[in-house]
Amino acid sequence: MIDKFAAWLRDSAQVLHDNAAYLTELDSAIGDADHGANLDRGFGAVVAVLDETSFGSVDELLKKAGMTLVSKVGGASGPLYGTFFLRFGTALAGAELTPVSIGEGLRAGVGGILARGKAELGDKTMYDAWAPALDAYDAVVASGGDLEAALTAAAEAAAKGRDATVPLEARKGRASYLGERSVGHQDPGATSTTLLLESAARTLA
Amino acid sequence: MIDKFAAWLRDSAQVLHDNAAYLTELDSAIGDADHGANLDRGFGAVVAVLDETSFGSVDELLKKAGMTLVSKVGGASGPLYGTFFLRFGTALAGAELTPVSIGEGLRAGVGGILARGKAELGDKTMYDAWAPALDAYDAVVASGGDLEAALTAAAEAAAKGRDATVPLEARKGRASYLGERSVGHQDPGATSTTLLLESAARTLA
Amino acid sequence: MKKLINDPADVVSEALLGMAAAHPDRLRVDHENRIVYRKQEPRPGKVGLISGGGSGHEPLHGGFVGLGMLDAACAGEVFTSPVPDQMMAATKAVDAGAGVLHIVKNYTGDVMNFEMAAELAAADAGTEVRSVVTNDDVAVQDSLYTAGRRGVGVTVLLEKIVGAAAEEGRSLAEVAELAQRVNDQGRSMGMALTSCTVPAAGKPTFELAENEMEVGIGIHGEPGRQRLPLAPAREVAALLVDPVLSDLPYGQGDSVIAFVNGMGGTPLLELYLMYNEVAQLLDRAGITVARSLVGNYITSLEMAGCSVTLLKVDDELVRLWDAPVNTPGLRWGA
Amino acid sequence: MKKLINDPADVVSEALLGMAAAHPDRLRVDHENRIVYRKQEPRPGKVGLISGGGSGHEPLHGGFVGLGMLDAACAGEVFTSPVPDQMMAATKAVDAGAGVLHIVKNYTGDVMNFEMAAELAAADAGTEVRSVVTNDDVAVQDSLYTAGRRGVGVTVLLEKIVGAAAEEGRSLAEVAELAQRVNDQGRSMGMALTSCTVPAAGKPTFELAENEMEVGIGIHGEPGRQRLPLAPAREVAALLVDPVLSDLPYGQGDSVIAFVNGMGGTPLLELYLMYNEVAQLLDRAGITVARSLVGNYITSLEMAGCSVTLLKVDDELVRLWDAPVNTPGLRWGA
Ligand SMILES: Nc1ncnc2c1ncn2[C@@H]1O[C@H](COP(=O)(O)OP(=O)(O)O)[C@@H](O)[C@H]1O
Ligand SMILES: Nc1ncnc2c1ncn2[C@@H]1O[C@H](COP(=O)(O)OP(=O)(O)O)[C@@H](O)[C@H]1O
Ligand SMILES: [Mg+2]
Ligand SMILES: [Mg+2]
Ligand SMILES: [Mg+2]
Ligand SMILES: [Mg+2]
Repeated sequence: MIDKFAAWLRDSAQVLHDNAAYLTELDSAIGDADHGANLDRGFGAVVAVLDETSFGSVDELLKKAGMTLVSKVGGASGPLYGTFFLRFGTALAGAELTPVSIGEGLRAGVGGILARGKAELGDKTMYDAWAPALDAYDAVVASGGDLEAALTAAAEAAAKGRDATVPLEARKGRASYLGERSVGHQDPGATSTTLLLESAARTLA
Repeated sequence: MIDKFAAWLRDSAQVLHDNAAYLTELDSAIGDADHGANLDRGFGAVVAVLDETSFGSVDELLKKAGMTLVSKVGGASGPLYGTFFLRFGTALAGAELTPVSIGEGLRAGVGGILARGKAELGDKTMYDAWAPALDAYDAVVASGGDLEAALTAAAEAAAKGRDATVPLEARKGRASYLGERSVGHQDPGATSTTLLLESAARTLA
Repeated sequence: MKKLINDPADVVSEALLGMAAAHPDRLRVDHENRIVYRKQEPRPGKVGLISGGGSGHEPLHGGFVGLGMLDAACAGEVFTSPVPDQMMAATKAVDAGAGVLHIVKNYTGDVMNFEMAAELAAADAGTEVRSVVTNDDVAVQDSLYTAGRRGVGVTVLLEKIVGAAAEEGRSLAEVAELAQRVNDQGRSMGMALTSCTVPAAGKPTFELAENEMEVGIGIHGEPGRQRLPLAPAREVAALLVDPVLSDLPYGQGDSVIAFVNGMGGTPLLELYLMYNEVAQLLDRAGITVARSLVGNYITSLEMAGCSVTLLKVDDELVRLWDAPVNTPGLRWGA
Repeated sequence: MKKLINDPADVVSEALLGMAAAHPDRLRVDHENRIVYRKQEPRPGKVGLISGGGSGHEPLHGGFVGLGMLDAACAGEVFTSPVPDQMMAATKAVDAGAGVLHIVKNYTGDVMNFEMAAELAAADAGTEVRSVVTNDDVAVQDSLYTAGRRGVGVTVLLEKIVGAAAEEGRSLAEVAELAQRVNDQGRSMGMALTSCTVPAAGKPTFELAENEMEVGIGIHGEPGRQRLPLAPAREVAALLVDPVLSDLPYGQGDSVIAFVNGMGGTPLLELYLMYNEVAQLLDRAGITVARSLVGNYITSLEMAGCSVTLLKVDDELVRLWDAPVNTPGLRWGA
């Protein structure tokens, strides 16, 4: 399973690299034009760590990824994604890796995003992608679906949540400074969250 | 005759005002984009003086115009045109106003430009318009022509001198800093000199 | 993109090399952690002052390190807040036994990264850390449900005034209380004539037509609250001063420090011209200018535009403002 | 044209109003004659130092009026030298019995207007006037038959160093001799990424494509000697430093003041990055940097770009450089 998690992080790094200009473009409209560069730098550093270190457990791997993001990204997305992976890893420590435990881990990670960012649903942040994704994931698992099905459902729900950020007026993050002018633009963080979950659906199951 | 000289200065002011953007455009290419604004400001001030003061003699009028230009224009063209009118006026003091004395006055004025600016023929300055203009003027007067004919010939010669500045490499003034890149551009000062002489041909005779 | 840079990825680290080379007598730079320190070790018993934020706002913050101002500044990537490791390292290094104040501009990223650093520093070294979060930008509506107002121009004035208080040997509690008071008494508003270009992005963050301006901008190239037709300086000054004055806490008879700040691409000639307009508006409002500051102090790369900051002051704040300061960006009396 | 101005015709006078309002403790402005004076009357027996030139180069010259630098500065229209009346009035006002030095940048207009003023002042009030004409720009070929080299960055360093010497009470002959020596030992070279826009002209003086730069520019938006493809900072630094070093009078083992100047629209971040490149080139050439200066000191409105000035110094020049100075644009030790 470690290999799959490592593959997820590597695939995410590639996808974020390929989409860096797009994410920065989205961040130009309602932010400060760095979201793509931030994540590219951070996940690039995660890949470098993966190249150098071998990990004994998934939780170690995720915690290290989280610490690396905290140390390398900065901005809003650094502490948010960093905390996500730290708490995701912490929640998995000692646990058997099942669709349920992974779901609990994801929820713990998103709990970290909430604790740090204090966003609510509809604030036009990455949480607007995470929240429906978690619910969709849990629903699939509850009805007996496997990890791949759960992650696929999560990614699809995230994409819907991402699209739903477009008409919102931002209340958190840098886009909130724009007030009404933030309406009509897609949130960069919700977009990168969707990319991460799409990558998970491809690589983790 | 005072009225004619005043009319010349007023007409020049109008012509320079109308051509200010053009002169500045020429000065943009090989200078600092202010020749039109400089002369417009200076001759505008001369007109204001004419409106306020009545003069007892042409030499007083010209000296006052020169002093006004010196005080209001700045840059290279301020001292040059200012000195021109100062010396032109000084040369006419006490003299009867004839085509010959006016020619001597013009030459004295241009002597002032040379004394201040130390330009030589072909340096790509206003002197390249003045020098042929003086010669053409004198030639017409020597062959018995009247003031109007002399000034018309002077203006035509100035225009030729102005056009001849285009292929020159500047050696004086701001254009000289460009070296070879000054080639192919018409000198702004030679252009304004031509405008002044064309105005004289229209108003002074 | 037209910039005097090599690789966009190296802009911040190479600029820090330049700062270190240009100020060897006064500054020491930890290039690995991207921290600008005073050359001299912290004086025992002095409260340490650190700040930091994204790069691209120079001289803020690194240019305000030195006697009478900051002890250290952490430089993030362009417009990206620094990471907790940097603030932690700086906090430990400048702790001279009296604790450390973090001066944080109110942006989600800055606040979160500084918060993590403070938690870690407290746990790790037992350093007492207090924070002040500046939020003086009246362009942003304040509300419990939003990220609140941005920290902008007041940050500069606060670093100076609080720096002087720390130099006097005041306690962390006193310094933090003063910092909060300065923040609460200051308000700012900014505008842009042009966008800036983040080096890694390679193109302008927003596009503005020849006859447009953005009013209510931040310092990260965020678009403003409003796009308006270009207006004369006189009207621009009113657009900036009026919302500042109508917000708390200025009134007839008050004294202020009046600060006209350039966003980086506006020449000093225009900033002085703007200061003339601002001074006239203040005069008409019955407000006394105790001190003024005109220039490029908290910038947005090459953005053209300006901001106006007013800080209500009493004799004590003026005295602290006047105290000696010796930094690359602000210097007097030393 | 995007500028923080009202009527283009009023830019200079309104900016002077702003300067006067912003620095009431230190400066006095004669608005009619457009002269910036020190607040205090000249000290009897001190040589008076005046300079001036077109506006648009701020803080040069008005921002360099004050203790340890100029006694007065005459402001012309944007990029247009002031007129003799201004220099005459300033000369008379700052003559404290020891004579007056005119610091003139070598441009035909500046030289002629200052010359006329010196002639008039000498005739009129009997004031002894000496002049130094700065001509440090190596972009321009020097020759007996041309207008010669332009005065650029050295002017700033000269005003500081000679200002300190005048403050020490040296005679006019000594001060003039020192000024000449400083000029002779300094060289500069500049480049632009963008043009500037003269307010009265309303559009950029020259057009540059996204991938072009001008090398060997002056400070009045004059186009440069060469248009080259945009290059990384490292190559730009070499394009500026090499011609300076290959000109007289620098050599291995020499000490210099290294001055990286912004043209007005280039952020400090980039100027520090450029300084890093310049410092490395000097290091490789075996030249010691005794002092450095990085920032916007002699500008061309909002032009993006920079210039490099090197001034060869000995212990005396360094001591005069370090002496206290208190002006809006340059301040230390006071
Ligand atoms: N308080 C918050 N809670 C959750 N997500 C947030 C919050 N603030 C910002 N974000 C997310 O962070 C994204 C911006 O990240 P990034 O551009 O890297 O940081 P910064 O805004 O500091 O430049 C936003 O698009 C949004 O999704
Ligand atoms: N030494 C000189 N002798 C004669 N004319 C000169 C000299 N230097 C400059 N000029 C003239 O002055 C004109 C420029 O005037 P202007 O633009 O008003 O002044 P500046 O060059 O100071 O901006 C040039 O086009 C040239 O004709
Ligand atoms: Mg961002
Ligand atoms: Mg000109
Ligand atoms: Mg950011
Ligand atoms: Mg000029």
